[in-house]
Amino acid sequence: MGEVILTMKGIDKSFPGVHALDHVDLEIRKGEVHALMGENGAGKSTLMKVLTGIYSKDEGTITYEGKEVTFSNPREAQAAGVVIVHQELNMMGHLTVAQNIFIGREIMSGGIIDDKKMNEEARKLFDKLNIDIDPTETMSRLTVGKQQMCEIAKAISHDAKVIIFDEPSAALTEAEIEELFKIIRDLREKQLGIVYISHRMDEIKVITDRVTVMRDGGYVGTLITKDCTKDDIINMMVGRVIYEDPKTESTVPKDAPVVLRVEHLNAGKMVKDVSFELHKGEILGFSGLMGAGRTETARALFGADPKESGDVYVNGEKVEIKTPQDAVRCGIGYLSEDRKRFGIVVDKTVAENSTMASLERFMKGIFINKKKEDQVSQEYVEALKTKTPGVDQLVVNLSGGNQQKVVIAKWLVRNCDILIFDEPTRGIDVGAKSEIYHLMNQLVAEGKSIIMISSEMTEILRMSDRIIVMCEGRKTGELGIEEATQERIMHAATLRN
Amino acid sequence: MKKKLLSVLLCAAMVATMAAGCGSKEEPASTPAPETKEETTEPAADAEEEKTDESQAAGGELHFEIVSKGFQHQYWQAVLKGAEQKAAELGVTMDFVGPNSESDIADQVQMLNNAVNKKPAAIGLAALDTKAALDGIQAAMDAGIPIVGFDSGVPEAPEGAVYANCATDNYAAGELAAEKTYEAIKDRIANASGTVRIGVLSQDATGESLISRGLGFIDKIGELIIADGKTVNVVGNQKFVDDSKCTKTDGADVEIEVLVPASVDSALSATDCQTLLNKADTIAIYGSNQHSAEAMVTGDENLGKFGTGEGDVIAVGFDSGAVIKAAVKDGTFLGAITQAPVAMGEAVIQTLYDIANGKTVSDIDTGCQWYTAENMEDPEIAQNLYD
Amino acid sequence: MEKIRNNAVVKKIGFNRLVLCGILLLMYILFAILSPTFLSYSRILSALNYAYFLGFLSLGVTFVIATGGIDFSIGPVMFCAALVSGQLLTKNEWPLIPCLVVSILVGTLFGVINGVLVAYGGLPSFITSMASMMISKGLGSVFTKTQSVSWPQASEANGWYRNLIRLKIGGIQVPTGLVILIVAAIICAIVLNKTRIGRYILCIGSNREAVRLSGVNVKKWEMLAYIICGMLAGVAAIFFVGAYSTVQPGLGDTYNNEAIAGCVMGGTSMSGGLASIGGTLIGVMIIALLQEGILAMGFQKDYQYVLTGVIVLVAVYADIRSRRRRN
Amino acid sequence: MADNQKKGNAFTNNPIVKAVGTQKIVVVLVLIILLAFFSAASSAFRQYSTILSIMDYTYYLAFLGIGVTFCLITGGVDLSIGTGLVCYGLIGGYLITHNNIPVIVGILVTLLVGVLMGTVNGLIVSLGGLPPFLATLCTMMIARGLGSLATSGLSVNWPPTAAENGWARMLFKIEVGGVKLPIGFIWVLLFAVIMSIVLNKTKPGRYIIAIGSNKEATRLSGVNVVKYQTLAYVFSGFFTGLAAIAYANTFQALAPGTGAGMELNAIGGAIIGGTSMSGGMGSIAGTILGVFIMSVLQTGLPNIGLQANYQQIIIGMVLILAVLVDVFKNKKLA
Repeated sequence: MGEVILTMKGIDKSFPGVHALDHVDLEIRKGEVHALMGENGAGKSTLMKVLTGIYSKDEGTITYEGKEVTFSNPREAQAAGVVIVHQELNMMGHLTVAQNIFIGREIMSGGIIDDKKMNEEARKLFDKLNIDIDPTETMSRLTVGKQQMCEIAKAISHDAKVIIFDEPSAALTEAEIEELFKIIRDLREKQLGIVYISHRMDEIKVITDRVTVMRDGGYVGTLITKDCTKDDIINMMVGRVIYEDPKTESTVPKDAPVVLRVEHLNAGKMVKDVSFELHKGEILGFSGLMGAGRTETARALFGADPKESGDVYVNGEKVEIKTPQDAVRCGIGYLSEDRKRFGIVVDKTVAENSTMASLERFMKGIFINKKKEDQVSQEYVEALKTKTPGVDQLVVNLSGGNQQKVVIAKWLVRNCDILIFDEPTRGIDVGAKSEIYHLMNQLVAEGKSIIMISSEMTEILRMSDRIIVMCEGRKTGELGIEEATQERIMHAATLRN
Repeated sequence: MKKKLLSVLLCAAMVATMAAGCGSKEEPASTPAPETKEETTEPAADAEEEKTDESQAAGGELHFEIVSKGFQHQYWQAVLKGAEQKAAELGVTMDFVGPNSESDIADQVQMLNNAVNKKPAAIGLAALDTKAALDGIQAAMDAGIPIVGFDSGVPEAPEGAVYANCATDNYAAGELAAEKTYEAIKDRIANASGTVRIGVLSQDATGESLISRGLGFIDKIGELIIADGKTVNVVGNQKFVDDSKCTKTDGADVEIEVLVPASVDSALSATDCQTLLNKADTIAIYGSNQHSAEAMVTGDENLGKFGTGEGDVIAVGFDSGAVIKAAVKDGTFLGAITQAPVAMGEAVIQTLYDIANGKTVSDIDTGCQWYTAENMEDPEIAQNLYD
Repeated sequence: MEKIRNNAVVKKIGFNRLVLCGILLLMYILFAILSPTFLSYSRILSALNYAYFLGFLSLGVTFVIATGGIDFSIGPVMFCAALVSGQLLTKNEWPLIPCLVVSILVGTLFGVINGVLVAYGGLPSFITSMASMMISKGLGSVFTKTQSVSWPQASEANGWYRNLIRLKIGGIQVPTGLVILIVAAIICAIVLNKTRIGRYILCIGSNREAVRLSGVNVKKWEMLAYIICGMLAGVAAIFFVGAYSTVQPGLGDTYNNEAIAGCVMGGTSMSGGLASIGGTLIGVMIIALLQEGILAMGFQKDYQYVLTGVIVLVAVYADIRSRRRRN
Repeated sequence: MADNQKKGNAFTNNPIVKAVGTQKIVVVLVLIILLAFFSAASSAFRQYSTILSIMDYTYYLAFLGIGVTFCLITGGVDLSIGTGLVCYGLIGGYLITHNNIPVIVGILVTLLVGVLMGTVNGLIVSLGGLPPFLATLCTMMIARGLGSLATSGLSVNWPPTAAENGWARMLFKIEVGGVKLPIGFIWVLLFAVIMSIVLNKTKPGRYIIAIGSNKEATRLSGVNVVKYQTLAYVFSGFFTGLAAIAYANTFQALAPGTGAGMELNAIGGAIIGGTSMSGGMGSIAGTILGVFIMSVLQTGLPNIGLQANYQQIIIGMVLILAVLVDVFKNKKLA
């Protein structure tokens, strides 16, 4: 570890209604890999966006190479040598790999872009990094993993002094992660400062030198990686111990009837021959890496995306699900991973959202029976302990956890017996999380059945009665909770053929 | 919320600035407050007020409202010029308005209503469509405001509303064009071995003056051809086919083809002209207004078939303007019909003035003339040709 | 300011709408000051003539805009409906009532075409409706053989439909059209706010995908919005000929813009999900008054095109700004 | 990886087809079929002058098409080009005929007004964040009004060939030994080549494609997206100005209050040529081909005896068809 190259001190940032960053400190040295950890919504990405000039800070100072700086846009940050590899892929699908890598700094010859030279340069870059990608290929044709590698290559090609990796491994396979680590170690050798954001504790131990932990927008502390244990980090991230121990055995009776059977489901590139069963009163966990095809499986099952083949049986009866309408008619409800886009109608009220899926029950002639609507919504607000001033409140004004409860209420009002929870606690604060867990347990106790897709290993191990693991669109493992361990799940999640 | 409010205020401010601009513009033009009596918005009072015609009570200065058909063609500029000259001469004021194009009937109706509401001494009207204007005409009658029709006049207007018309007889103008055309193609029709074709280009099939010009031409030329023992058929635009009076025969010696574009677009009309010229049997084309005649000039540029010589296609236009004048002069066009816009403008104002002074007036046919390369320099004709 | 805003009555009516009403009044006073002849009953009637058909167009397009779409075909469709039914009335001598029904049906037909293409075909609404604008122009023209059609006057046989617009009672012109327009607006407001159609239309405009994943047949409801819009364009046709008698083929596109302008001025958000029928109505009145005022001052109609364009730009910009601030 | 590349059939994998693009080949085939059909159906169509007619149409539509292609590639659209063409042509022409300025100055003014209006469009869209179709709809109305106001409602004729200042018309058509030559096509080709290079080989073009593909990513890559998005509309404005000059010098007369509808022909042509309504994809060559189809239709339909009103219906349907194909294509890609 060398001298300090970058210091962020007392960074403060507020968005309307949210105090996103509360006087956060961060220090990066040359030749170190610095992990930035925290729960979802802890403010890691926001902090990095402030650093690279995507957001402006309200308070605080950034010192880079001994001088105080404020980057007002990513371009300035890049020019100074601070680059970021984003969590969401940032590519122009219509352009080629080389064109993507050199976007914003094309190689010119006589006023004309020299694509040939750019292809050569890109190839050289890939050779250096030992990546096998054709620079002339159109970006959208690459797999997610390769696209991610292009992103990294692009960042490196910027002559960077500080590189920020925002959850780079989420979409990568084991082998690709190994490659990535090789690259990162290489960069560390070259005395670059590296910020590495990840949720994977194992990676943190393997690759990083120091860890800075954030919680709820605030700075918690910085540790030397090799001197601390996983538990230390977890404790700092969580603050209070609210994680209960993993479930040790299934609560589902052996003879519980099968409420949902899926056979040989195929849909697009991401769902290949997936079969599974769901029992009454069961929480079936779906684990896997990002891009493993879990959400796609759920959406195809729900009729949100077209499927090519596969049979679905609900309560033993074969059903034809082509649209979400069909699914809802069969008593299946889907809580999307992306609430704002697929779950709630944000600028409508709690009541309007709650009755969305079952409005025909609230009709009086051709008119909506507002009284009944409000009354039923109120019942569910109370039952789910949704924190809202009233059912007339616009959903946009609720917190993430309460929005999630409104979505759950929507399906409960509809009387759905099979619920698909896709990342139910993403973007929800820690306290609300356990409430949602509690709620899920309560639901299965009442005889509902739940499919839970989650990327958080602890969540999977804590909630599921049975776990299905997917990799690249295939089901690669099925484990009872009794036999499940992080390692076994991880192994299945990276099982490729 | 605040932004919304702001935006709305902004709109209001815009309206205000515009209105203010208008106010300052109008001031020097009209004498202050011609209306001395109190105005109310009470309907009952209003109805009563309409009965008493006090429009020229104060000051004694006369004000006329002229509702034309728009300014798209130079023709209307010439009418305006004539009207302005006369108004200055007589010491009266006038507002000369017109819709954006000759198809905007609803706009013209609004303008007429508006003119009536201004309570002028009299109104000059060139109705795009009489039926659409009937309400306004009725309102003018109720308010005791005399109307004088011009250009194509106000045909079929209710009894007593229109005091006089200063109009071109468009049907007769069409007939004149037909006579002159026929003179040039008579021999060719007589000697033709197969079917020959006469094209008619009309800007639209909705305006009454254009319909009259077209029909006058078709009817007359049909009549002349039949008189010489040949048969005629009319094809193309349904309106003209249905309304033309000449006897139609299938597979006739002479086919009259009428084309109307989908919108007022020179490109479309030029294409229509080319379509006609591309047919080997076409011997003459008639364009019934400035737009169509100009499109003929443009359309012919690719083919060069117009002319007055042997084997050339005879071209006959309507109205003037630099393009058409040049075409007539260099012999591309056999000739064209011109109306007398300046005289018409003058006549309208004169008639309005006479009515306001209690004189009896009668219809004036402002007439039309046939002009060719030879006679277009004659002062009598030249005064009616404009650029 | 806040105090006024939180007043119960103000809240009930809506602050924006009150402001709009104020502007309407202000404009009227302004025009009255600048043009002394403006203060007459017949002027109001004349402005209302313009407001009727525009009002129906605007009401209809409000539904489409509420879904987050747009319909650029309403003006030409209105003309097409008036042409087809007018042709049947005057040339084929159909009785009046069936002709009025035909007018509404023609409008509805185009609504169905737009709705199917947008909701089921997944086409962008603006380009689809522009294409159907061309088709409706052509169709009206083909049906009437490119002629204009004049509907009968009040005094003629079959002329009673004009009483829908104004009725002469004891020498006074009563603007019955205004009554009908307001009744129609109330019905529209009920449909938009109190029924399933309206609920789903608004929610689709807000977040189409979330509604679809709730098991709602979004395509059906989205299509319905276009059908309502087309139907009201058919009704607008009746009110257009009631005021102006004559329709001619190949026109009508300028009315699209004015109808949409009325809508966005009234507070309907172009990005969908937020619509106000009352606001639309006032917006339309403002446009109608503006048009009357511009004519009264002896300006060319062109000023109105420019002004309407600027008004829409400003209104949409304000909407976007307020949305951006909220998120 | 095996599925690294999407598999195509034998036809689409043919190197020539790949290089030119499937859609363009289909368009060329359609074009040939159309020409063959019209030639067979109408003897009048089989004449040299038909080529001239088609070219007359192609000039202004091609310029409009080239400009609007840039807007479409950014994922936007420019609806103001139709009335804009008339507006700019009116202003330039009015100055020439009424204020007696030299024609070259009139041409420059026309282009300048176009660029100005394009800049306004671009800024409203890029800075104001308004949906492009709405913003340009407003400017479409504004242009319509302005054109009319600038000439006080008068229609304008650009100088005829015979006039001493009628040289501008010879830019598009000259007579050599009694044969009229559509030399305007040279200009179209020239600008098409230049803009093709701009689109594919220069930074502005590259960034315009990138913006249409993923605006946020482009922004995060440090590209000044406001500038380049605006530029697309400036291009559109400039080419509308060129189109105005082409129109005025082939058809001479411009009438205020007209022009609405031309944009649909141009946009339709661009989409037929393979430019996507959803952005990120498009080619100038495709647009030129697509525009060709439009002008062949416009010239051919009257020749087979179809009245103008039917033409409108057909063009409307062609437009819907083109967009349907585009939507279908994008679905397949996704």
